Amino acid sequence: MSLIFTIFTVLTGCEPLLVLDPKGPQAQVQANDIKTSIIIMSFIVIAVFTILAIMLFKYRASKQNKDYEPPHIEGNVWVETICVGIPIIIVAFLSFMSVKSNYAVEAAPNGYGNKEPLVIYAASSNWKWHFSYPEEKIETVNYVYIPTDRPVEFKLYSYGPITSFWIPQLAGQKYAMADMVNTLHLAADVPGEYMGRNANFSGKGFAENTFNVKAMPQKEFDEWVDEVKDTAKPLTEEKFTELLEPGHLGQSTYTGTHLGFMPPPEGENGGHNHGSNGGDKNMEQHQPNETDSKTEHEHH
Amino acid sequence: MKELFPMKQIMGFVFSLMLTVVALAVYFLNMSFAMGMTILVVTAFIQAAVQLVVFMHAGETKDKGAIYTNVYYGVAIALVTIFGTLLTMIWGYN
Amino acid sequence: MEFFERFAIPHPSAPIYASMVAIALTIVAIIAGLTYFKKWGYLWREWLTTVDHKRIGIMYLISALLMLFRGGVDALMMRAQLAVPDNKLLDAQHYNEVFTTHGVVMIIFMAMPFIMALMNFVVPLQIGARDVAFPRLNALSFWLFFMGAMLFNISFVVGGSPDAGWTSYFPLAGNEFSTSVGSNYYMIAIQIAGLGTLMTGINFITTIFKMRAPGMTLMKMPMFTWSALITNAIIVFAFPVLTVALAMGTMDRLFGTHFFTTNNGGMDMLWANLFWVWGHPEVYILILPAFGIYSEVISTFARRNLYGYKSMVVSMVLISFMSFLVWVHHFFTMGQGALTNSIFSITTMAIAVPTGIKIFNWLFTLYKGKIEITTPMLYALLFIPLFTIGGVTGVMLGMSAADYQYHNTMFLVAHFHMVIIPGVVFAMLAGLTYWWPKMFGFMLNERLGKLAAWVIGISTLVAFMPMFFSGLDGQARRMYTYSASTGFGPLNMISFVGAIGLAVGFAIIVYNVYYSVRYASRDIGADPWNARTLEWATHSPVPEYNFAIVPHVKSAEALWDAKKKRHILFQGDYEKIHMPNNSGVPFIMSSIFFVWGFAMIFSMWAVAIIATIGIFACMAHRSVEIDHGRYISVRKIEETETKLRGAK
Amino acid sequence: MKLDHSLPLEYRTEEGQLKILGFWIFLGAEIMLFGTLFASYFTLVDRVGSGPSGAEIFEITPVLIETLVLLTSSFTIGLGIHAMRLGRKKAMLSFFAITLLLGLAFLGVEIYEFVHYVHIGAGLQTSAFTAILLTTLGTHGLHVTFGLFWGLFILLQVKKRGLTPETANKSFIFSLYWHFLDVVWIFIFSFVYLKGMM
Repeated sequence: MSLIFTIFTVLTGCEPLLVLDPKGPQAQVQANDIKTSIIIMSFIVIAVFTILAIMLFKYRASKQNKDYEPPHIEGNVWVETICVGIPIIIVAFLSFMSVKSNYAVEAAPNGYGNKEPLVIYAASSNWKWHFSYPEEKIETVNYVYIPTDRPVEFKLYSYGPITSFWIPQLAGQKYAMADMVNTLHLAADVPGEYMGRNANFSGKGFAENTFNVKAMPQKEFDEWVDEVKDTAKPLTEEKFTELLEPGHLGQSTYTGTHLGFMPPPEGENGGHNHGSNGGDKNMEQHQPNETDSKTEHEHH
Repeated sequence: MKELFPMKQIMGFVFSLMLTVVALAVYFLNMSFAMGMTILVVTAFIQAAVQLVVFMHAGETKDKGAIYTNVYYGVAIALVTIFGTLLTMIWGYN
Repeated sequence: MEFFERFAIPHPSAPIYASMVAIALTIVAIIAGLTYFKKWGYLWREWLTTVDHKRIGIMYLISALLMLFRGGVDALMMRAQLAVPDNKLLDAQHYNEVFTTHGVVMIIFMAMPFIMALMNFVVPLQIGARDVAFPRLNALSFWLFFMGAMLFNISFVVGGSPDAGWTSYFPLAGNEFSTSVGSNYYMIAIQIAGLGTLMTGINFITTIFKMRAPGMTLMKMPMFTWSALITNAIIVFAFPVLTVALAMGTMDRLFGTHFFTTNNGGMDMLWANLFWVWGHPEVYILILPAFGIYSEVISTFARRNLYGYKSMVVSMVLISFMSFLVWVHHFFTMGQGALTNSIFSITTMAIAVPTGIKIFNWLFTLYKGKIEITTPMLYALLFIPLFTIGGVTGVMLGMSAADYQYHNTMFLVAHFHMVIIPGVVFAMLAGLTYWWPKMFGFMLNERLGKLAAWVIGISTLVAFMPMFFSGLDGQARRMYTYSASTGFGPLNMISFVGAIGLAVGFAIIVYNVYYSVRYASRDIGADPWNARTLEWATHSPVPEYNFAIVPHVKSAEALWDAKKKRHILFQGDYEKIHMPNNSGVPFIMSSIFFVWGFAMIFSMWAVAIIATIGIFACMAHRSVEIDHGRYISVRKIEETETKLRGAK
Repeated sequence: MKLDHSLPLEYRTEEGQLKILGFWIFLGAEIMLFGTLFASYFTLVDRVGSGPSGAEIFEITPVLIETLVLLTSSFTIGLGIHAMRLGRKKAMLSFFAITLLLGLAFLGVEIYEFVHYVHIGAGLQTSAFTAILLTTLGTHGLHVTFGLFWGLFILLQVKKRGLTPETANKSFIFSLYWHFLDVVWIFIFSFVYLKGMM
């Protein structure tokens, strides 16, 4: 197993595999889980391969006496207890690890707990990503800038099919859906550019449904925000409706966000558990300046 | 002559009418959600058991093991599906 | 003209037109051939109306192999498209249709009938029964499956194929984002085939519970029969979920309801939930009969009894229940929170324990054996290591936090192919080779068979191992193309080579069938493998009544003990045998179902209503019909037995 | 054909026993079918979109009538099977006929209820809640409708052919089906209506 592993790592061009080259605490938790489980699983694979090899080597018909009659063996309590016991111990250990990691990836990144998180709404439409910064009051399409050393909360939802928001080097994926908002916690330790994409099949333009992530120090980030505010055009409702049209777009930047005129499906606008508001109605409701107060009653 | 009279069936019918009346209490009386659901769960499952044993003769042949296993298994998996679905579709998000 | 426009293909291309012509020519050729050789009567009497479990099994087998070819071509097209970056062989729409049909065809119309084929042929023989409990229902099951499969397969020449993936997630598969009739085909065709499967489930549970030979208690059943019993129990409780989900999806698409839409309270997540409540048990429906086959094959060719029979049974019962407790691991990333994910993460990994028991039991069955490597055994021995790789990666996927990184990637694709191909496909090929002499009275060539097994085994590794790595490198599944800068190119090229290898392997099997039909010896006796269970105690090929005298059984390895301990299987004299009559109703009723399905897909309500009435008319006919079957006389049995013994 | 005279008529042939067990297993599948419908119902019950909620449209009177009618029909078919086992063909036929009439009455009230729902703006296409409500009730209603035709066919067969192992077997299986529909209704009554009106 590890031999095959090396061969393939060489084949992929010596670059470490994205998922195993984490640049943030959440992806780090996941990469650790993956590496640990690969090691444990390699032992099982090696054990099975070894037993199989020994059996085939020793008990081939060609190695046996012609009159040899294999015995009747019902089973052995001790052997079977071991064969149940060891897997149970392994599964128990992995379960423990899994549960711990679950709570880690579903909370603010480890070590960043005391810092104020940056909230970014990430909405997908066929086949684009719209990033809204409610506090900074700016919006981008198909790219997102984040500060390093600060927790980021992505609020995910979709104008269309289920999509999955994924930045392999920063955090695992989570679904973006039409009638509810999901929260993905992450943080970037190192400045750099990262690949992000929709991982869940969403139709014709799925393959190109990607976005760029750039992590930079807080100071640079603030400069970028100021620059956008100075130079970018405002995002009007007509413009946003135009952006939602199915198709691919390049990257673009706007001042203001769509959250005012098209509130995300959360809180009282959510379809989830709050049946009285359908998605269609959401799109017609005009509720400006509510985004800040709304972050309080979200689903976690 | 004794078996001519369908005692078992009549008892079953009266019992199921009584259970229906008890269940109706949740409509006519004011009570908490938990209390109401408890009453409904209890009465519904007893009613189902009455039908199964009294009217459907589930236990009368040597296949009763298979029949009861089948019913219990079906009910168990149906409950797993219902509560699992509620857990993943609703409760998990609160 | 407007009426006919809806049947047009929304995205036509040269290969599709070529397929249309090929399909038309094949149909003409079949009709002409049957007429010229005057075989219509033979076809009707011996096959279309048959209720014999052995013939139904063979018809399932032929359908499964045809569908394997169809799904295999889809797979080759996909791997060819992805072999190099920025390939233009298929466009996005075609690629989407191809992977959707590949998934549906392989799971529902290839693996399922393959299992049904072997269960139908083998189970009644293994328990010493004359037929299944409800022979006519069995025929109906087959024809419903067959018509469902045909309905699904005409989608690519009439109206367009489904393109929302085999999981067909809403709202992508709903009216809002999928305007062709493709997803209607998905909903209706699988519904029809699923009804057939559900009936099979009921039929086989009853058969196994009530029709075992005298002396065969539950704990003396051969392992394949045990696996069939458990599988059918899962079918009975899992398929109704699919029925409901598909019905709700159909209503959304045809009647404008809001179950899974994005407005008026619709909930897209519920489809995913219901789909996988069925979908995960479905995985075990596929894998358990495969485990049964491996148990038979390994114990036969290790020349030893199966190690840990009881723990094998217990682990299967556990798996059958646990398979209903893990479905959420298919969408850990949906946002249901750490607690829910933790619960299902633990149940998912726990199911690896009973599966592990089975692997170790097979390994210990080899212990102190006298291992003979025949083609079926070679598949079993290749299965153990390859399936272990697939299985342990499954445990890795069960760790929900890590799953956030595996989900929707090629890692997942690699995992389930490494489970399904060694687990199910190898088992089917092993079972096919193993029971082939019982079905057709001659053996497949061993040299060609082993060559094919090696080619398929190695190609599986070559095709799917690279995907683990491209997945961890960020390649999402279902992408029709990728740019060179991603660096996925070399890995996908290796996969393509593996896919070609698999195609070569299957071609060798086809050639092997041809070669063996022509040259193999017909003088093989009833028990060419020196096997252990009851099906080998009757003649090859099997007479219509299976056993002239009902066998009396004392152990799980009835034939072996008859050979070694001189147990007497067949006591007493011939008696007249009661057999069911053939019936055309299953075929006719299923054909009406086909018309009904087609009418529903294209919203032709008048036709659909007439077809519905037709279906109920068939049921009414069945209700009032008097049919007590027929008897085979003692003289006829004697004649048949003498003839078959003479052939030895 | 083997006849075992120690058993009730419907179990006397081997084929009859197979059919009864097979039908029980079919009922296992039906439990799961309705279980799935209930799972979907509970998931979608609060998702009323712009339409009404259950509390707004449910009325106790028709529901009570339906419940009593169906419970009574379950009782009468039980009496029918009791009569059949005593070999009283006439009594059995009357009880079966009463059962079917009660079934028809149930269906009549249910159709009235459906028409009423559509009339007050709770149609199939209104919201996820109305869709799953009408689907769950409708699935049960279709089962009852199917049962009426099936029961009628069996009634006619018993009348024409008398009580034979076959007809007794068919009647017994039909009674299982009918009781099962009653059980399903009890759950609909409790967890759709009463819970909705609580």
